[in-house]
Parts: sequence; structure tokens; C-alpha cells
Amino acid sequence: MELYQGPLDVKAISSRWYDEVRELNYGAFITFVGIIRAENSIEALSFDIYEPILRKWFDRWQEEAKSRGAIVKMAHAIGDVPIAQSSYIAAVASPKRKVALALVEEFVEDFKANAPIWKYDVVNGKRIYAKDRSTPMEGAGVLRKDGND
Amino acid sequence: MELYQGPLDVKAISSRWYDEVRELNYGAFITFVGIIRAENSIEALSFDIYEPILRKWFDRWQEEAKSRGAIVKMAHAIGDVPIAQSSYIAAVASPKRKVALALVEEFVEDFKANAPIWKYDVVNGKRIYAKDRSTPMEGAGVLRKDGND
Amino acid sequence: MVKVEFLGPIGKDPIELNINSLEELADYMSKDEVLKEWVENSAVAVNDTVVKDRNFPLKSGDVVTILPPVCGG
Amino acid sequence: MVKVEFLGPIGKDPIELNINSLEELADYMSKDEVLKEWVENSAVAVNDTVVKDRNFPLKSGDVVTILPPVCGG
Repeated sequence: MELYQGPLDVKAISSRWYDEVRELNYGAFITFVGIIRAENSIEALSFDIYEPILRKWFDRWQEEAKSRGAIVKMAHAIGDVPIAQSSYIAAVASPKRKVALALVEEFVEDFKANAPIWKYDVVNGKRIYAKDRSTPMEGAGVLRKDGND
Repeated sequence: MELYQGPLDVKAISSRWYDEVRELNYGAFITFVGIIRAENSIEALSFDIYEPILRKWFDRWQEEAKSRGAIVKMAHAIGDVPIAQSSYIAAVASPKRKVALALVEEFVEDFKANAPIWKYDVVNGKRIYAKDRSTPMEGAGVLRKDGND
Repeated sequence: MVKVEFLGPIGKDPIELNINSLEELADYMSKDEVLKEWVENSAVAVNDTVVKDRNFPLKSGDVVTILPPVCGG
Repeated sequence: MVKVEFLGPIGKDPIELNINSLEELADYMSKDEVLKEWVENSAVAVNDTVVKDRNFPLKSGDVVTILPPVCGG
């Protein structure tokens, strides 16, 4: 797992991962890259990350991947990422195509739902929490009076 | 769709595709890379391609992708590809993550089942048809006496 | 004393509270003008492990982290 | 005359046949020592379009392609 201040150098990171994966004799290598789209008159997106819990989340996925004979990799940006730059790369390598295809989908979807990362639109230099696109994490609501206790 | 004699320059191709996709304002970019694994004492895999039908197959997928607001890309090797080199890259770009994840799986699985490409193990310099790993294409069996007419 | 940290968009400095359970923390947050809106949708970690039991006991020195709705990628 | 091409591992040169349907082609292939094993599992294209009807009519000038089991990637 790799965290960077600002946009990711997608070409360098994915080229390096590709070489690692080839050396390990994996047959299928999938990367998912998230690119900042020009929409809603934003200049950039910006990200806060809580690293200790993100690292635990990632380590659990690495264990899960290992149990399927695969590996996962991930890089994410911290702070501002301008339009047409990238904030996120997830990768899966496996000897088997079907394992890799299933795993990358689960890995990316669980990332969106549960990785402790907060997203902001940057408009006129101001950060605005992307509340409507955010998802309560697994375990959210524990503080509610009618919470899940 | 791109066909190359021998191994693919994965870093160059995927970097070029990444730049194209960024310019088109897509938000999710997925690549699937097939790498030749060291197994069954092969030196390389080798591929024959029938380009006219492959191109039609690809064009149908490009139409399908377009109908979902996405695009697909593909590169494949012709002839010998040594161990740890790559024979195949498939890519999908879409504004939406879920569309891209679903499409890449369908695109790659249909490619394996129906693209007119034949694979050979190369052992001691000889090409041996990978019969046991090959799949009859959709429409196969039309010549059988009890065929599907 | 328990240290409570508010992550991401909550935008509030950490505080030290004399509390013994998440339930007491929930009571505290419900009375705070800024914090009350985050009670409903936040997850909670104690010493960086997410907990799912509102009666989870807290001891002095614990660090509690409030995790509002996320959107990585 | 219809031209028939054998792709990939079949390893046989193209031939010209005086036939009017895929059925006749199937009969021809069934009698050939090399070709008979590919009758069962091959798909067939006429002028680069895969056809699924054994009675598909052939006309002079058509190019028929025999497509054995595939494995790209």
C-alpha cells in the first residue's frame, strides 16, 4: 500500500507493479485507475486519509487475496488532485483470470464502502465535503440510541 | 484494436491508453494484462490470429461498450511470446466504476470464449496446439450431423 | 481520561473526556451543536479497531476515533 | 467453386470445392483423415460471418472459414 501527497504517477506505479508481478509468475494482472473527471465545476478533488485503519483494512484484503492465491496492491493520493489526474490505483494479480476478475471487483467495491478516506470537491479554492457521494462505513450508527448493540 | 508481432510493450501501450482516456474525461480505467507463466516446461506461448473475424468481434464489443457510455481497447500478440512477457491487454474506460468493472469481466470472458485466436505451447522450439485449454467458439458444431440447425 | 479524535469533514480538534462507554460518548456528542449531526452516520474505532457495540467499555488511555461517511477513490 | 480455409492448428492448405451447402462441406470433411477430427468442434464462417445453420446455402465465390477451438489471451 502506497500513499502519496497529490496526484499519483500512474505510469510509474503501474509499470513498477507490472514488473513485480511478472517476476512472481502471475498470469493475470488487473489495474483499476480512478481519474478526476471535469464535472460540477470543480477544479480538483481533495482527500483526507486515516492511515492506521486504512492499513488494517488493506492488510485484511491482502490476507484474503493470499487465501485465493492472489495479491492486491493499492496507491492513493492525499490532498488535492486536479482534473484529469489520478487519485487511486488498485491492482490484483493471480495465476488465474477468473480469480483476478472477481477479486478486483470485490476489492474496489469494499474500498469505496469502507476505506477511511474522505473526499472533498475543490471549488474556487475551497474544500467542500462530498457528503452526498459518501457512504457510512460498516459499523456506522453504533452511536445511535437505537444502534446495533 | 492493436495487433503486434511478438510480445506487447505493456508499459508503452497502457501509458498511451491512459492518456487517451484522461483526455476523454472518463473516471474509471481498468486494464487486464495476460502474462506468460513459467509452467509445463514451456519456453513461450505462440498465437495465430484470424484478423477479419477478430475485428468484427471487437467492433461489436465497442458498440456494446458505447451503449453503456464506455469504451473498450485491446492489444494482442501474434507469434511467439516468451515467459514473463505479455500476449494480451484488454482495457475498459467509463465514467462509472460499476459499469467498468462489469464490462471488463464480460469483455475478457467473451474474448477467451470467442475471439478467433489459437494458442500453442512452445517446447524445444516446437509449437504444440493447446487443445485441452481451448474452447469451441459460439456456433461450433454446425457441421455435426446432429448439428444445431 | 479518554481521547476522542474527529476525522475528515467533522473539523473539530481532539478532546479528552472522562467517560466509560460509547454510550456516554454518544450522549456527549448529541449535546454538541457541531457533533450531533455526526452521531447518526459515523462509525467508531477504539485504538484503531472499529467497534460495533454501543456498550463497548472504555478505559483511561483509550483513543476513540469518530469516522464519518467515506468516499475514497 | 467455394474456397475453404482451415485456420489455426488444422494445418491444411485452402481448397476449392464444388459444393452448395455446409452440409456438403461436412460430408467432405468427414471423409478426410486430417479434417474429420475438426468437424465436431469447429465453428464456420462464410465470408467472415459466423453461420449457425447447417443448411446455409453456398454460392460460387464464397469463402468458407473453418474455426477450430480457440484460446486467446
